[in-house]
Amino acid sequence: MALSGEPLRPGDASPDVLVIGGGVAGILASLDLARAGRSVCLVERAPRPGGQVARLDKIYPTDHCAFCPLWTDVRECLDHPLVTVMTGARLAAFRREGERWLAEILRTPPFIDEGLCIFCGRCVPVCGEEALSPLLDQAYPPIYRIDAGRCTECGACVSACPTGAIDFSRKDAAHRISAGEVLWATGFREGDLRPLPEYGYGTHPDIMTSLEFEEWTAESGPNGGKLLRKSDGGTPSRIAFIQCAGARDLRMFPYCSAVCCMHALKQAQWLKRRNGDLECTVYYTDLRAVGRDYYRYSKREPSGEAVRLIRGRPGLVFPLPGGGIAVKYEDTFRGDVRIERFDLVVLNGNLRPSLSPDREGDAPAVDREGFLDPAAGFGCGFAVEPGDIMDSAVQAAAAAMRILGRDKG
Amino acid sequence: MKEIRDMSRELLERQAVDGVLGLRRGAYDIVEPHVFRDPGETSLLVTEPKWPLAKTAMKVLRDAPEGFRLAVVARGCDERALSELAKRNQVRDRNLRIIGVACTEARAKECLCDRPYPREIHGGTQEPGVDPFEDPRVRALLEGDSRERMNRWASLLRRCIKCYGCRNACPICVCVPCKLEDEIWVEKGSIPAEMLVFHLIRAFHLSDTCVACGACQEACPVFIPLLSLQLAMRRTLKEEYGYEPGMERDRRSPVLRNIFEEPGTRKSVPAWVSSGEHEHD
Amino acid sequence: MTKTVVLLCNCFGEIGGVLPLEEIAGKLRESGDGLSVHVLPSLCMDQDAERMGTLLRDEGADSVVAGGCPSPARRETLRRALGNAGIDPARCAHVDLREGCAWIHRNDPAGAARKAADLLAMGLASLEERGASSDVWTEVRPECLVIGAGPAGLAAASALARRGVTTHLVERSAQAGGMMNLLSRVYPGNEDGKSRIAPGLRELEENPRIVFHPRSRVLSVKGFAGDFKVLVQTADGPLHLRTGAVVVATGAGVFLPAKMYRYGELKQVITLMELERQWIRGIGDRKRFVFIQCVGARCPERPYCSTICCPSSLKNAVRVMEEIPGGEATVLHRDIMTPGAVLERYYRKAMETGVRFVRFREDAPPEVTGSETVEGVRFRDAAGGKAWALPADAVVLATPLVPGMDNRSLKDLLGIELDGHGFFAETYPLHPLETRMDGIFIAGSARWPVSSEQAAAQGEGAAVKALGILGQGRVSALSLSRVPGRKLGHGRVEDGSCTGCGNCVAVCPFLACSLQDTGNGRLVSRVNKMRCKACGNCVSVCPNGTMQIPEHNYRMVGAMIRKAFSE
Amino acid sequence: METASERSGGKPVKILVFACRWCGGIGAERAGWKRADLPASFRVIPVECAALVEPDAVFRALAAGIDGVAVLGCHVGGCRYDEANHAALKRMELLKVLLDTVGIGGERLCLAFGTAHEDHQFAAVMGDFHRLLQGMPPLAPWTGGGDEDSPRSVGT
Repeated sequence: MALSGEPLRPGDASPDVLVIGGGVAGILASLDLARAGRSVCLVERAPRPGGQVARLDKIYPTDHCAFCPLWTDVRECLDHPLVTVMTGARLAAFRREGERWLAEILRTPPFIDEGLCIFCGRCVPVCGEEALSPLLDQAYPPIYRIDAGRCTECGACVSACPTGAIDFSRKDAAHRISAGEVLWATGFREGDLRPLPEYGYGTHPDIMTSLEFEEWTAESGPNGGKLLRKSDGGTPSRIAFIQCAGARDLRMFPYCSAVCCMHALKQAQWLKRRNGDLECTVYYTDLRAVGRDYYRYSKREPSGEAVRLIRGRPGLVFPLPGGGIAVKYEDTFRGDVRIERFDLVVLNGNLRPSLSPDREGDAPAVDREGFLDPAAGFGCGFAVEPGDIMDSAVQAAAAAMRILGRDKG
Repeated sequence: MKEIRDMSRELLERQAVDGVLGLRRGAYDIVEPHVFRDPGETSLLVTEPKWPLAKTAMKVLRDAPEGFRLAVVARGCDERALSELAKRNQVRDRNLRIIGVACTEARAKECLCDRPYPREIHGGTQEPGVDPFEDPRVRALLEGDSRERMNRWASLLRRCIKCYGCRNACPICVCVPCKLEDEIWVEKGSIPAEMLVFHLIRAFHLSDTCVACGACQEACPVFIPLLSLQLAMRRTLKEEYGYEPGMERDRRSPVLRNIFEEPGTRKSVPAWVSSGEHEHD
Repeated sequence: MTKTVVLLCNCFGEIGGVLPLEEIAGKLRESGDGLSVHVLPSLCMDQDAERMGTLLRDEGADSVVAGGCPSPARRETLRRALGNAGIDPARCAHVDLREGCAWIHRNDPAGAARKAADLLAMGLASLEERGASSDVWTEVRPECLVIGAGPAGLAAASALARRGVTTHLVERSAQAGGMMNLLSRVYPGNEDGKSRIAPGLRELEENPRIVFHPRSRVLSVKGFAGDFKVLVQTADGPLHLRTGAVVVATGAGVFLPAKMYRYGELKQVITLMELERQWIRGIGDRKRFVFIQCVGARCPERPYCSTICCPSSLKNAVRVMEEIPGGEATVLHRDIMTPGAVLERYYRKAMETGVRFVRFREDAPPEVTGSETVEGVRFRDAAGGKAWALPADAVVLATPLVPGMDNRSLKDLLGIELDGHGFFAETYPLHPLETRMDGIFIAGSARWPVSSEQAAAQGEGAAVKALGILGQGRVSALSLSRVPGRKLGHGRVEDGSCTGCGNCVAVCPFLACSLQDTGNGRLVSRVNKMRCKACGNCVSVCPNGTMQIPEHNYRMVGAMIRKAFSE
Repeated sequence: METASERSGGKPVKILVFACRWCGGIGAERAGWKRADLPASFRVIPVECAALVEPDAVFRALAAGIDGVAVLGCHVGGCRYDEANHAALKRMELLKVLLDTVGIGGERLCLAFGTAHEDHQFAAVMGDFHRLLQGMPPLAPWTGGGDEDSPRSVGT
C-alpha cells in the first residue's frame, strides 16, 4: 500500500514513540516514557490492553490476582494525556523514512462502542448466532464483544441495544503513524503442539495447554474456580503437569520459556488449596525456580499442598479407551519406566515470541528462534527474551531509558 | 513491709531518688498515696490496701521538674501498667524505679492474678499466681452457649449507671477526650448506657493493653465483673503471639505489627486468606 | 445553607426496571430538608453532561448524590457536569444502585427498593459529615542519589547524568565497579569483566553531572519523594544533599563455604570468585576441574536459588575446555538453572564443547577426596544411581550471593522492605524496581541476585523511574500514590487531643506518622502528607479518634451506620 | 437461594458490609456483572482499605440493631496499601474473641480477605453469612428489647 509523506489524515499521529504490543511490557514502557514527557502511541491487537497477564488468574509467588495492579496501570495508560491507545489494531506496513519510522496501522473498530455499552446484555438473547459474549475478565468496566466470525450482521442486536452502541457500519480504518522511535513489546503467543504427536495435544479435551487450563480453572472462568474435567464435567482426582512440552526441544522451541516451572507449581498449589485430596504431579527436566521466593514457593508444602515432583520428560501421552489420559514416562531418579492414568494433563512450554520471522517492511530482524535482536531495534518482554512479569517489567523500564537516552533532551 | 520501708528510706537517704511514691497511713488511719521525700517519714509507709499507683506515678512525674527521679512502691500489676504507659509515651521510665512488692496468696486469689509479683521483689514472698479461667466466678461468667452468655452479660451490663468509674480507675486509660464521651459512639443521656457500645468499646480499646489488675471492676459501684471481659482476649494474644501486656517493655502490641514481623500462629485465618507472603520471616 | 441535588440514573431501564425510582424520588422529596430529586434516563452519555450541568446550575446545587453504577470509568460525563456547575467533585457522593442493588436483587423488588432508599440515605448522610483535605505539592529537587557504584549503580548514574540530572554516586569502597573488578570474564558473552562497566566508568570520568563519592556511606535519608534530605559521610567529612529520588544499588555479598567440601582445608578447593582471580593471575597447569553447584544455596539456611551460579560455572567450564589444552570440566548440579533463550543456548554450547554434567541429589552431596591435596570427587549420579570416583586437580564451589551486610541498616534508614532472605523487596511483581516508599528505587543484586547485564538493565530501569519524578517541576501526594480515582487525602491530627501514644507510628506502612515533642515533654503525632496514602490504619488504632481522614471520618461512618436500615 | 430476607423469628436480617474498594468492592461489582442473585439484606459502606474500618464502628453497627458486620479486604499480601490490611485482619480477629466472650458470637463478624476476581466468592460469602444470621437469635437483649424465650435477669 502507499506509504509516503502525504499529509496526515485524521486518526494519523506522529508520536515520539510507537509501542507495539499492549501487554504488561508495552503498558509499563509507555507509562515510563509518558512520565518522562514523551508522547506515545500504544498499538494493541486485542480489544483491551493487558496482554497475557490479564489471562492469569493468580500470579506467583505471592498468589495475588494480577487483575487490580494490572488494571491500575492500564487505567493510568488510558487516562494519560501523552498516551494514545489503539486497540483492535495491527501493524500492516512498516518502514524507515528519513529520521523517523512510518507505520501503517489497520484498526478494526469493535462493532460495540466501549463508551456506549452499559453491559445490560440485551443483545445476547436476540442473537441467533450466539455471537455476543461478555468481555469481563480483562476489561474494566466490562463490555460485550461480537465474534465477527459468527456474526451475520442481521441487526437484531442493533435494535435491541438501548444506547446505540452497536454499529456495523464502522469498517477497518488505516492509520499512519510517524514515530521517532519504535518499541517492540509484542510478547508471546501459544505455539501449536500438534506437531509433537507424543503429547497427544488435540486428541482429547482433557489434554490442555497451561494457559487454556488457567482460564478453565480461573476464579473468574467458566466454572468460577471449580476444577472439572473438560470432557464430561466430572471431578478429576489426578492431574499431570508436563514441563518443557515443546520447549528445550530442538524440533520446536530450543529455548527455555522461563515461566513454565513456576506457572505449573502455582497452578498445582492453587488446585491443592481448593481441593486437598487432589493429586498433582509435575514432570520436570530442571526445576527452574530462580526468582525471589520461587525456590521457597516450590518447596512450600503446608497442609496437604504437597505436589508430586518427578524428574523426567514423558515420552507418550494418549487417551485411554475407558476414559482418562495415560502418561508414559521414565522417572530418571528411580530409573524405571511406568505408565500412569490421569484425569487431566496440562502441557507447559509452548510459548513462542509473537514477532514473526517474515519481516514486515523494515521490521527488525529476529533470530531463528523468533526473538528480536536487541541490536536491531528497541524491544522488551518476551519479544526479546523469555521471562516472567518481573523480567518484562524490568526490560520495559530499561528499554524506555534507552529510548530516552537516544535523543539528548 | 519492713524491707519496703527500709529500702525507701535508704534510697532517699543516699539520694538515689528524689521521692518515693507509696501509700501513707496518716492521721485517723487514713491511707492515701503520698510521695515520700523525707527519709524519716517512711515509717508511715504501708502496702495495703491494694491501690493502683501507675496513673498517680504518671501524674507525679508529669508535674515534677525535669529529671525528677521517682521510686514507686509497686505490685506486679502496677509495674506492668507502668510499662504499658511507658510504651505509650505517658511515662518517662528512665527516671523511674520500682520497689517491688509481692502480693499475698490471698490477694492473688482475690484479684484472679496469674502473676502476683513484679520482676524484682523487694518485699513479701513470691506466691504462685492463679489461673483466672480456673476460678469458679469467672467460669460462671464465661460458660454456657452464646445465648446464655448474651443474656448473662446483657443483664450484667444493664446495671451500668454510666459513672465512668471503670474508665477512671483504669491505670491505662489516659485519653482526653475519650471516645466514650463522644455521642457518635455512645449516645448521650441514655442510662443504662448503650451498654453494647460503651463497655465493648472500652473493653476492646484495652484488648492488647489490659494488665488485668482488676481496678475497673473494683471501681464499679454495681459490681459488673469487667475484668472477665478482657481475659479471653489476653489469652488469645498469648496463644497467637506469645504476648502479655506489660511484660516486655520494648515490644509493641503484635496487633500493631504486620504479619511478617509478628506472624502469630494464624490459627484463626481461613485457608483462602493465606498467601505466599506467609513464607516471609 | 447547602443545597443538595439527588440524581437517579435509570440506566435505560437497567435500574428503573427493578427499582421504583419515581416512588423513591417522591419519598426523598417528602423527607423535607429541601432535597430536589431528579430521575434521568442516564448519567454517562455525552448528551447527559450538558443536561445535568444546566440542571445543577438552575438548582443552585453545591452537593450531589448520584445513584447509578459504581464504575469510576463511567463517571466522566458526571464529572464534566459538576465542572460546568462549579461543584467540587468531593461534594458528590456516588451510590451504587445497579451492580450493588438492581442487578443482584432483581428477584426481590421490595427488598431492592428498601435497600436503594437506605443506600441513598446513607449517601446523603455521608455528604453532611464529609470533610476535605486538599492535595499537597512539593517542589522537586532535580538531583538524584545513587547508593552503590556497581554495574547497576553505574548504569543508573550514567543514564541519569546523560539526561542532564546531577547524580550523587555514593560508594563504600575506594573505586567504582563493584564485583566487576573481581571477575575475569562475564557471561553470557565472554568479554572481560571490566569491559562490562567501561562505559559507566567513562561516563564517570567525562560527565561532570556525576558526582562520585568514594569511601562514603549514607548516614540518614529524611523527607519524601521529590525532596529527600540526605546526609552522607564522605572521605572529607559530612555532606548534606537534597535529592528528588534515591536509587539503592548496593549489590550483594558472596557466601564463603567455610568447612564445606573441605574448603579451607585443601587449597585446591576454591570458590568461583577465587577461580576468577586465578584466571587473571594465571591458572597454572591444572587440567581437571570439577564444579559443584548449590554450595550453601537451595538449602534450609539459604532457601533460594542465587540465579547466577549456574551460568558462572558454565562460563568457566567452557573456558576450561576451550583455553586449557587437554582441559576437562565436570559440573555437578541439582538442576541447571539457565532459564530463557540466551542462557539455554549457552547451556547447549557447554554440552557441545564437551563439559560433563552430572546431577546429584540434595540428600547425597558429592565428597572431595585426598589427604594433602585434592585427588578427586566421589558422588552418585541421581539419574540411574551410578557411583563415580572422578579424579580432579581443582574443585570449584559455586556459592550463592547473600544479602549485603548493610541491608538491615539501610532498610531502617530508608523505610523500605526486606524480603524473607534479607534482599530489598519490591511492592508488586508488576513494579519490580519500586519500593513501598515513593521515590526510592532498587536495582541489581541488592534486590535479588542477577547477572551484571541484568543489573545494568535494572539500573537503567531505576533511572527511568527516578526520571518520572525528577522530570517534573513539582509532584503531588496524589499523583505519587498512583491510585486511580483515589478519593482520600491524608490523615489529620487534632493537636489538642493527641495523647502521643504512638500507635499510628507503629502501624503506618509508609512511615508517614511521627511523634513530635511540643515542649514540656508532651508528644504529638504528625502526619507527613507527602508520604501518607490514607489507608486509614492510623485512624483505626487511634485510641480516641484524634487521627482522622476528613473524607472518611468517624462521624460520617457513624451517620451512615445509623441510616443503613432506616427504611 | 431464598430471596426473602426474613428471619425465622420474623425480623428481617440486617447486614452491614465494609468493602475495601479494591478486592472487596470490585468483587461485589463483578457479582453484579454476573447477575448473581443475592438476598437484599446487606448494605455496603465502601472504604479505601479494610484498615480504615474502626473496630468501634462494628460495635456501633451491632448496637444499631444490625445483626452482622462483614469486612471485605484483599488477600493478605495483596493489599494496595502495602501491609495496611495485616493489622486490620489481626484487629478483627481479636474483635471476634470479644464478641464471643459476651455471647454476641464472633461469627456475627464476617472476615473475607479475597481477591478482586472472586465475585463468586463474594456471592458465596454474602449468601452464607445471610443464612447464618437467619438462624441466629436477634441481638434484642443487647439492644434493649430483651430476649423473649429466656429470663430477663440472669445475674451473679
